[in-house]
Amino acid sequence: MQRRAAVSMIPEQWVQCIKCKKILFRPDFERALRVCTHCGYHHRLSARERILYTVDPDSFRETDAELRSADPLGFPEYAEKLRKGVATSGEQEAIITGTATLNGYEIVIGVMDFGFMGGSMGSVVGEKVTRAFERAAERKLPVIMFCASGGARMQEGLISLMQMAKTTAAVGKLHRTRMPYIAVFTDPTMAGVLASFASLADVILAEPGALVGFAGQRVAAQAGVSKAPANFQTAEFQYEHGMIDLIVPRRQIRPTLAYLLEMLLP
Amino acid sequence: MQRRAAVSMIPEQWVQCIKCKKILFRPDFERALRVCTHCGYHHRLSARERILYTVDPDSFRETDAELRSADPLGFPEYAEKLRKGVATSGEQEAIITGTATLNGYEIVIGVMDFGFMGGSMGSVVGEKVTRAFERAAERKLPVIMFCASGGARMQEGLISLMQMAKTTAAVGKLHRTRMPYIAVFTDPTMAGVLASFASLADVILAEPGALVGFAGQRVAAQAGVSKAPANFQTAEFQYEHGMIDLIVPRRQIRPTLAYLLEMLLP
Amino acid sequence: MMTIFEIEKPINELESAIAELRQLALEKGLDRSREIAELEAQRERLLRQIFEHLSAWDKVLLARHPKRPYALDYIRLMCESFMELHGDRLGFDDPAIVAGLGKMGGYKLVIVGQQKGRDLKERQQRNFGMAKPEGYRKAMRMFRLAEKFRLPVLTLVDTPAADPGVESESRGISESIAQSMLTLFELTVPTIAVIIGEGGSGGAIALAATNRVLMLEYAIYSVIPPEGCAAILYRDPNKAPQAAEALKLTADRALELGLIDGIIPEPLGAAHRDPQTTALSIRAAVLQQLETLSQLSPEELREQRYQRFRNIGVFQTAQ
Amino acid sequence: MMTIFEIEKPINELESAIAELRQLALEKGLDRSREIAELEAQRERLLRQIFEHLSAWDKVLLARHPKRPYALDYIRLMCESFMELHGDRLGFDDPAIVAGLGKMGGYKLVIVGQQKGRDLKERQQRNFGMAKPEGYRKAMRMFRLAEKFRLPVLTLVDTPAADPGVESESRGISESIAQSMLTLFELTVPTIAVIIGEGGSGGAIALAATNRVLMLEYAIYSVIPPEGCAAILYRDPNKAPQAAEALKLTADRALELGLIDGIIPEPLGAAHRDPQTTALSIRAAVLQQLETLSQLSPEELREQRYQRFRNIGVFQTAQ
Ligand SMILES: [Zn+2]
Ligand SMILES: [Zn+2]
Repeated sequence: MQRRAAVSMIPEQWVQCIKCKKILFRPDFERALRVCTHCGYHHRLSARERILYTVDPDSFRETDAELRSADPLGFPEYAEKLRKGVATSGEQEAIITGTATLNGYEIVIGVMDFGFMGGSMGSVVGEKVTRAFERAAERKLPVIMFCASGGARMQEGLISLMQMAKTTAAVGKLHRTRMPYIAVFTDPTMAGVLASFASLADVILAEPGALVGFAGQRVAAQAGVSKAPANFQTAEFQYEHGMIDLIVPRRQIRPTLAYLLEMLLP
Repeated sequence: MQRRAAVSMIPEQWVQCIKCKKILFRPDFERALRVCTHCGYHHRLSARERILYTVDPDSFRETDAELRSADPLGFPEYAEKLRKGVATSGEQEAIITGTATLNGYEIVIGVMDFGFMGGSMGSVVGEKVTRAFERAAERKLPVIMFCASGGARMQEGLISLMQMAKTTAAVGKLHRTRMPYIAVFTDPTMAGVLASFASLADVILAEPGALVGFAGQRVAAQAGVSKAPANFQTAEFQYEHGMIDLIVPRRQIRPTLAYLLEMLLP
Repeated sequence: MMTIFEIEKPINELESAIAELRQLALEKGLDRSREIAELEAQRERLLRQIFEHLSAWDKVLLARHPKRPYALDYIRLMCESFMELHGDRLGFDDPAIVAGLGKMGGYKLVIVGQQKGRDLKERQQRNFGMAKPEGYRKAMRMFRLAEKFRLPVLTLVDTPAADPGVESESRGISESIAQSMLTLFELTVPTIAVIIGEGGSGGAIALAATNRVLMLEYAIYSVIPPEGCAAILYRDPNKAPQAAEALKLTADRALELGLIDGIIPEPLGAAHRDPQTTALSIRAAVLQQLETLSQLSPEELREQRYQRFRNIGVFQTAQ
Repeated sequence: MMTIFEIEKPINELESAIAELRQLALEKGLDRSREIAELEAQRERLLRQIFEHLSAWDKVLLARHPKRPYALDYIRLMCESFMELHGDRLGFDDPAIVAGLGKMGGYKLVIVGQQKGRDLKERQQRNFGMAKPEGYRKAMRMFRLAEKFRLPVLTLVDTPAADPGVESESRGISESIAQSMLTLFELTVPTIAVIIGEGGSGGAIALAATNRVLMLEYAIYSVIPPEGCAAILYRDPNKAPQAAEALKLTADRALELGLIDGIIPEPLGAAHRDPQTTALSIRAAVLQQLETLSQLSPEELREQRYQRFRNIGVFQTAQ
């Protein structure tokens, strides 16, 4: 999957929308937070961009940045894929976690990066998510999670499946402190991540058009998902089916989160 | 609605099944607990018969038998209907409550009588149900409720609607004691009773073929319930739709209750 | 049966006349203020005259008036802010029930309301305010949210009935109503229900098992629609006006019977003639109750609610 | 890819020969016991030979063997009594998950199992053991029942995956899996999962967030079906055997990695050759774990469960 608009043939100051294919003036595009100024398509953001657009300036303090994936199964091509993930995303893993303030509210935040191995959840993602919830529970802070993931990380086998249970348990720990947990589903939020900590938020927001679903398209196709509606596995489909509170254009995500924090914090 | 098989033209020792119209030998019919020995149709029972068939011999002690309906709204024909209810059912109200043992287990039991104003729930039914749950909560006893009702008692207006909330609250009181509450839906279990204490049981049994549903047939018809399946608003329909644990032939109700009490009591 | 339009006809005619005069005065630059004032006085006299002697049936018609403000109208008018949240997290989002987080007079609230539609399309989309099981399950999700974050709950009740269709039956409409009441009873935060229009039977009480139950002056609250009652009682649905009287479904009767905790007055001519004033009256009444309820501890709130309903019922004791 | 039938072919042939000889001996009254004993010894040698060197893929085939006992088979064989309960109380009853109350060795249990079908019709009815959201919601209802009545929970896991269809997606299959795990984590009664056949990804772990996780010797437990993994890894679903190896989805590998708490041995030739013995082995293993877990307090049980999963993960720390 192409991560974001970037077509090398056109000069630096221009960028092509991957949806409507229109050529956009890059400064406009960036000012619109990478939302197509023509068709409204929400291009994927890197985790760092997302943090930049979300929290108060200079408030972000990264935590657990030192965690690195091992290759516990000696799985074919895993080591190579990890190296490639680092190279293409500039990150060490598929999630960045930390503390920050948002409109002055102290929060624990996690932002997944689809550019790192499709945002897949292995041991490091599971551990960082778990520590984020544990830290928030201990310090009585709210949690905001931006999800972007294809699911569990196959290359760690059953260990990565277990991260679903581990992160779920950590959410439970936060729930008992009565601190709010807000999730934002961005493109894509799938499978093992959707079926664990992502779906357990008190309030769930989603960006327009984000892919949100359980089974990958290959599996869904095999299962004869032919009578599927046109918007199957989009944020809009999940919203219609009661799984998402609000679909929020990127520009409105920050004020929406601020309002929810104000309402839900004691 | 005809309450039970009784056709005056045929001699005393014979009785006609209201479903298949076969003539049955009364002693056989009674031995089968008023289940048609030919087609299996479960004829309605009076509350006294039900108690007789359910609890240990001579163990039933009635409670709150002294409660009588008033006519708080001065509602047309209500006083007369009450008198008629007493005359036709032989009971003072649409429910009998008390304590008993079932297979040795001490229980609080309530049995509704459809023969008294269609088993409708007014102030007295609401009060007796509430006292039954409160008594069980206080004495840490399980509750078994046999439901048979057309719904709330229109003749007490809003007061009878309030009995839905009142009995629901009483169930909540029992729930907190962790004592089991088992409901048995008999023909019919409808509307205001189904939409309050009846549906809140830990385990729900139903007799085969019992009418079980929310809206009376008149309302359902007005709402254009035309594409309804053949078994709409039967125990079987509700079972298919996850609202009933088990459909239990009358003969098996007692052993089923005994097993459940054994499993759920500490 | 008289329709609400017949009752309001003379008033509406006067109002048209006033509007015409005003338009005329504006266009021609003439001073018609005396004439206008006179017509307005006449309008007010007429309104007072009609509204002093409303029958139960008149109030049924007012409660169902197509111009009557609905839940979202009041929410917009009385809250400083409101964010609607969606979904029962079980596969559905019922447009017949709206729910969300709102601020009102310094309180942060969870608000759950039954919502009818204004035009034909919205009316159908919102199923005429008849909630399905998923509506009550969305409400329950919000009640639990309120409990978790210690927010008081305000419900706005306005429904002819819970949806009686096959779909609702198949997803457990009865269970959802019972569970909704039970969930409300388990809460340890203040809860207030306001019947703003039709309080239709189980569909209404599902959201009204609260610490306080208030009614707008011309709202109704009934165990059965008067038409249904008439069909049973008189074998004639057209005798609904008599049935309405017998059912004592108006706010004043409910208060006399001790079933509600207060009546919120409506402006002269009913809520639809002045939604703004009505909203402010609701706001004031709710804030007052919130202030009282905020004095109670979580356990006291639950106990007060239990006792409130426990004590409802009129019966005799035989010797 | 070799099928399970090819692996078992020589054994099946020997078993037919033995059966034929027995029949012959019976019919003709001849003593063929020496011959039979010889063939039986041969059969056992062959079984030992084959089952000593099973590949990961062989175990996948055994876990999916059409004759492998299913949840209800084991429940019948190992419980003194069992009463199935039905329904999620939200509109559905999923036949892919069976649940109820059972007695086993002095314990009263809530048992929840994934159930495949034996013949074509039952297989379709039970959706090949692929639960829909309502299946997990029925399971959750039973978990809450277990908590309320302080009954230990036993889950029997056997599913290729949670149902991936449109219907399941529209009713929140992901949410139901997440909630099922969360519900299990919140329990304060002992919980034990036994993977009896296929432990298929999210569909399996939804029922396996338990204090103890045991696997039958030839059960598998995997984050992805080997075919799916091969399609991604080798762009060739036929390389599933290699993928099965790489995924380390067998019981012995899972135990080595510290992901499960024990392996329940199967009879020679796998569970389907002797369901009775297998059931008794499961029973013994579960009872042993129940005895240990019963020593823990409610809070300790929840904490042990938390720590059990909390500590799973293999990673490094950069300087
Ligand atoms: Zn575009
Ligand atoms: Zn018959």
